[in-house]
Amino acid sequence: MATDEREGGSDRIETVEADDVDAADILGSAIERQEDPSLLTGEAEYTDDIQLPEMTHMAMLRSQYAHARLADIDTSEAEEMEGVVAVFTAEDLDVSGALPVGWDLDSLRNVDNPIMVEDRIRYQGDVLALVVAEERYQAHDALDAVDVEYERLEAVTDPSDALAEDAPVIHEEEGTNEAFDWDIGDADDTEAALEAADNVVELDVTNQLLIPNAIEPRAVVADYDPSDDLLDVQMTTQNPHVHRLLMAGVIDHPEHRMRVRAPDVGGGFGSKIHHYADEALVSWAAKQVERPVKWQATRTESYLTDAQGRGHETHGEIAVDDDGTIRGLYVDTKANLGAYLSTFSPSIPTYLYGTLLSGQYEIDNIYCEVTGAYTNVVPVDAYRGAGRPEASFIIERLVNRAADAVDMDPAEIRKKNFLDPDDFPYETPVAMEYDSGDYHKTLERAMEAVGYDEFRERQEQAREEGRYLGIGFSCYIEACGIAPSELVGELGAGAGLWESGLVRFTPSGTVRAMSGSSGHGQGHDTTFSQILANELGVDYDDIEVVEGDTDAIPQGMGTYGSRSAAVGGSALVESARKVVEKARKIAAHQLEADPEDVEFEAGEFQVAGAPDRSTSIQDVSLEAYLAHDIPDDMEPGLEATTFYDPSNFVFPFGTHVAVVEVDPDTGEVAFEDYVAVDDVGNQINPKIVEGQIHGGIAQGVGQALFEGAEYDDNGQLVTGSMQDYAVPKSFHVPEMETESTVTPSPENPLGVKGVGEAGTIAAPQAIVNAVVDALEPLGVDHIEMPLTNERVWRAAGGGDD
Amino acid sequence: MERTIELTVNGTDHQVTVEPRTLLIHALRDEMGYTGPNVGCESSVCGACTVHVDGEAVKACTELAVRAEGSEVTTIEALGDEDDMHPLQESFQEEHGLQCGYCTPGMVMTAAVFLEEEPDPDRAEIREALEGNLCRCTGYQNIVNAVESAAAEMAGAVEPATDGGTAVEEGGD
Amino acid sequence: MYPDQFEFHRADSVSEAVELLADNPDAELIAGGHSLLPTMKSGLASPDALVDISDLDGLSGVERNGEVTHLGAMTTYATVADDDDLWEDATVVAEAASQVGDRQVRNRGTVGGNIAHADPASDLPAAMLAANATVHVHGPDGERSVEIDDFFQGMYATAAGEEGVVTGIDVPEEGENTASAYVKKPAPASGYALVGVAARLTFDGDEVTDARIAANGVMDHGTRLPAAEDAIEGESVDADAVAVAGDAAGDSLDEYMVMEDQQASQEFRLQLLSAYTERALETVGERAGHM
Amino acid sequence: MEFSGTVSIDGTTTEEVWLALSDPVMIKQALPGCQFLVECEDEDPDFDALAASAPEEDPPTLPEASAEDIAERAFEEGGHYAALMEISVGSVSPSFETVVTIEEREFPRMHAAGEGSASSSSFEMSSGMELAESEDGVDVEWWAEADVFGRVAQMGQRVINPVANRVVGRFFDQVEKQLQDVSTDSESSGGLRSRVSSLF
Repeated sequence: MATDEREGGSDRIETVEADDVDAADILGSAIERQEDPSLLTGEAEYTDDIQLPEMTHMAMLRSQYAHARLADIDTSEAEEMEGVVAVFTAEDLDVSGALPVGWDLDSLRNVDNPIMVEDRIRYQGDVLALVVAEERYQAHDALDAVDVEYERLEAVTDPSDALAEDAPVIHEEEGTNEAFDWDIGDADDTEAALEAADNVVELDVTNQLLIPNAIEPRAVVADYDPSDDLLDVQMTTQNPHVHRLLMAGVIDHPEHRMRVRAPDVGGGFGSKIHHYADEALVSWAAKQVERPVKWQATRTESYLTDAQGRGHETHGEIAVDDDGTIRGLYVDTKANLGAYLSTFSPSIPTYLYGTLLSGQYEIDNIYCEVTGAYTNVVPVDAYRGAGRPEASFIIERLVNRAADAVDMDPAEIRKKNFLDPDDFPYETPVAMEYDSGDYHKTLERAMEAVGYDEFRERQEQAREEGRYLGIGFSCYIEACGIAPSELVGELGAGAGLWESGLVRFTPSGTVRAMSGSSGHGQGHDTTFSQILANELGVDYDDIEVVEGDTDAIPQGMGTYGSRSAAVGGSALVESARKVVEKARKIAAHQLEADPEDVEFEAGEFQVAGAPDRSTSIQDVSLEAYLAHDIPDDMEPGLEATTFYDPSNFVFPFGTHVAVVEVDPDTGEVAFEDYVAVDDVGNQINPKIVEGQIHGGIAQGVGQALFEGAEYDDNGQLVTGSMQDYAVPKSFHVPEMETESTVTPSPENPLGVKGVGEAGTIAAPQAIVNAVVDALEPLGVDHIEMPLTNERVWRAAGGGDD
Repeated sequence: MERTIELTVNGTDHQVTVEPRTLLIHALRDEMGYTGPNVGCESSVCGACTVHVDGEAVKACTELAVRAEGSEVTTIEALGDEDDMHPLQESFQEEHGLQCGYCTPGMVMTAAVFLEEEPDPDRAEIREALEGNLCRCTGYQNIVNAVESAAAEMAGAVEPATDGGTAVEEGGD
Repeated sequence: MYPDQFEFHRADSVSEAVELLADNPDAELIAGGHSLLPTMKSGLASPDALVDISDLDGLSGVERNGEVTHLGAMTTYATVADDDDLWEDATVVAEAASQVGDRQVRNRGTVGGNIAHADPASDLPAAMLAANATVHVHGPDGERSVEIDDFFQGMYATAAGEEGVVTGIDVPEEGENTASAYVKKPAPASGYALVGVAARLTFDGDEVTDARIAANGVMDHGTRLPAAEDAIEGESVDADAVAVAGDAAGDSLDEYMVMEDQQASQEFRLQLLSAYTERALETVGERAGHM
Repeated sequence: MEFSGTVSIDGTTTEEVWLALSDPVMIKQALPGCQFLVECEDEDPDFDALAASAPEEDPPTLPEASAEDIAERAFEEGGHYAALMEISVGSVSPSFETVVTIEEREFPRMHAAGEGSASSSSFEMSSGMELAESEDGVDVEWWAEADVFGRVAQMGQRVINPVANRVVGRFFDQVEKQLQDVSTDSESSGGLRSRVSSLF
């Protein structure tokens, strides 16, 4: 794939050092990340870097088959091997050992999800035995000495095959592989709309299974102190408190005697949200051997166990009148859930998917049905985007097909059906209330950046020369910061989706803040410090943000679903404001003024109209802790905690445009241009926003062109290493031109929306639309992802079938 | 089976006892405490384990420690420290060329020798040079920017490399 | 993952390496290690012993002997790819070496290890076939030379046999009227060749008088493409002749043994073979034009 | 993975081919990497014992062997056969302990199923063939279906197909070669054919 040598982005955002930023500008400045020096010098500590005295190493034996009965297992030889401390099988487990699912649906058939297999193997990642040994290599040696007898069963890997009548049943007690049957929208109205419309365009698409591929594999170090029954777990987690809660139940350990910490975490993309058997087993094993135990997944093990994403087979129908007005949308999806329910898996193909099907459009009638299916693949759960990319993909592909059907330009049909800025808040037929947006603006900016009219001329000319250029639009919408807790509870969530933030002044006037968010590369220390410096008027360098420690932080829900800024950031804002309010009272007391007359700006309290009567928040902090002279009814100290529960989701949006050239002889796709115009609301740190967009796009490019977890008919993962599963490399990803517009969200005090997943949601359909557009003269109307060279070549007429 | 080997890491002589099968990356991380280079894939693809062996970028997961006997190994720890970073480390920070940081030590070490060999690369050459280092966070663009701007910075620097030695190898830990 | 235990021998001479291999049928030779170690780490290979030849003097380096360039077996891809003279003398070999794996792999992997391993999807076999190289093998019966056309025998199987050590490769200098090229379609994940085509053409004026064209990734070993060679010989490298040669590329192959995996079907591999044969010939044609 | 093909052998008869393909010794010789192939009692034989007792040298096959000897040792429907298969692919050379069961054997059709396991990997196969007279001799129509499990399936994707192709390809090359020998011998002596025919 050719990468041109154009500068990346016409307006590259320059970073600045915090010292060079005026306090008033701290929010919105592209400050260099404070996280970076330790990451850049090897000083950072990831889980596998942790060394504890007497530490042992653990390895897990997984299944040779995706579906089998475990007839017999003999660990005697392994137990005798050099360095082996202990070998355990399900027989040794003395705890409940069943992984819970954190989201219920009315029709959900919940199934037992044991941390070690007693009898029935349902996917290759199932754990059959574990070995604890003195050294890593010894633990892995011993796995080969475990003798396992299997009775292989027929396997099924696709949801539609699993739902067929003659499919092997994975959870026999259920008698069916149907995990749930869910719908949203109005079936009758939608059917009527489809019947009444001038045209109905249909499309069947597969949204393939993807492997998240955080470059750091999952890892755990567990240390148990029997003298006070304390279990200290350090692990690769996006949400330590959630892991502590769930694991406490799985291994029957009191939650208050358990500490879960996230050291530096090397990426997550969803895969480190879920509670896996692995961390429960490491923790349990540490209690058994009463020595620290470390485990890090091998990459193949990650591929066999990290919850995968997507896995949809979807039939879509869009009703469009001849003038381009979209009348209705019908979507029927079969969703692959894998062998068991992962932590949040029931919510992904339902509430995070069906509710986004209105896209950026005014569509009066939408109906969506989703059938979840158990299969013999690894459990499927949230992966960057989680439900929203699937929704965006089917809409944006269908809109393109609708444009073809009525012979309209793909940009024009979008504009015709966009919601207008004054339509907000807008309630969709699929239960969402969009907060704010200006969809025309991002599309127009993108068209301008890409030179749309000029491109169409160039395309025409190229076609005459036998070259195939194409352009693809993706006008996406995202929903971040899933909320409020009461609503998600009604929808089936087993958790609240608030976030906690604690802001604590020290007596000397510096700030230590605790957030229940748990970053793993997003730069929370930097952005949260910016937020607090702005709110408190304290020097950026005098603020320390603490995340990822259940002992230090009140409670937390963690980082996923692009929620950290909108929810975690807002919690800190609210706490900062509480602190300021308390400080204002102390300041007023000290300045002998009415609190209402005391103004706060840039860290200074000042009596209105009396500039000489002022004090700093640092001085107030000292007073608060001295408590010699504070208001009578006030407790000493200066800190506040907030459990911020948002009133609604926030809805980032934007337009991405891909321009490609396709070689029909080889199926090769070369990027000519990639333009992204995103609106993620207010931006705390534009450089970090840009980085999130870039990374998201790269993963979208991966899905569109390269990636896919492939299983054979027996459920064997055949893309079992990085030699076989194509994580995009440096030259696979195009130079990206990123721009943004800013439409603040009215839903939170920062006016932010969320940016973590936008690129991944936006990119795939921009690229597929572009390739299909390029090959339109050859009669191509759809190609399944990933658009491998062979698929593109076949679609363009190559090959026999 | 085990044997004791001698090698120099970041300027320090080490004597370490390993099995013949012990991979260099595990000897560095587990036996000698150099946890800067990371293990990401084991299949010689991701490059998170990249270190310099006798001045060349090498995937330490695809080398046996016993074969590194007598070698000079340099890890990210020697490239620069937090108060005195290498131009590449500085440019990675300035250009936001890292997010989670797990691939970064390997990425920077590959880039460091690349810039010695090719002080004035274009963007396509940088992308080719980093083929053996996967990053899942950044989408590479800011990494390319970082290498590009470090190249400019290093070209303008007053200290030329002397007698074939490199700034990289002169670090110490 | 983690390799199984093995004994480690560092050979002091080629003869010692040959003896060690002969004495221990489950021993493997390790050169750069970039083919062997990944299979050992994944648990697929578990040799009882490794015989390391990386320290042997005289096995590495590039030497020019008249019209032949001798590549010591332990010469790294990077050394070959960075050798400006080789880009002149045997472009196809330098170009193929520059496309193996990535920078780090090229710094360690060796040309001898590459062809001895005989991975069907690696880059050097076709380049060596096109360059008409000669392989030096030291075996239990002493030293011998093997013409490259007789060297590759199957997947991971060569005329060096289990007990032979490849000590070096002679690459003849391309004459004044000869030009060559290597072009490759890498698999996106592994970087190995889905298809790689090496071509070396000798011209008399515009006319191709001799063609050596070979492919990687298509068959179970690097393979000459005689039908494409026949098609281009006697022609000039124009669009028509290139298209005919591209079409013919797969004709001489046993279709049954064409590789197939989830990356590319047999049918698509043959299509890529045609397209990349064309690209290789076009590139050689362009290069010849500048002579 | 599925494979199929037709092998044509000129100048021979279906009966001769049937007999040859019924001979475990000949099959053993045709299978690349096959260390031994012997009949066993059940589907769970002791491979160490079988390896120890396997004959050092193979008895003669057609055309040297007598038709009666071959008929004596021929595959039987319902019979189980144990084989040790070393599939060598460069440095990778797992030994698969394989048990094959003859599911159907009725002239001119045979169907066998088997499975083999090596350290952390295993395979299952099902294969069959049918003989048909052709103008010049005999067509052997064959098919095979193989599934691979475990480490080889995950890590060795890139080589499985070519290796399987090679095993199958070499097997039929070898069978064809041996059958050509048989037919050549029949033509020259004329004796074998009648001896074979008399067995049917």
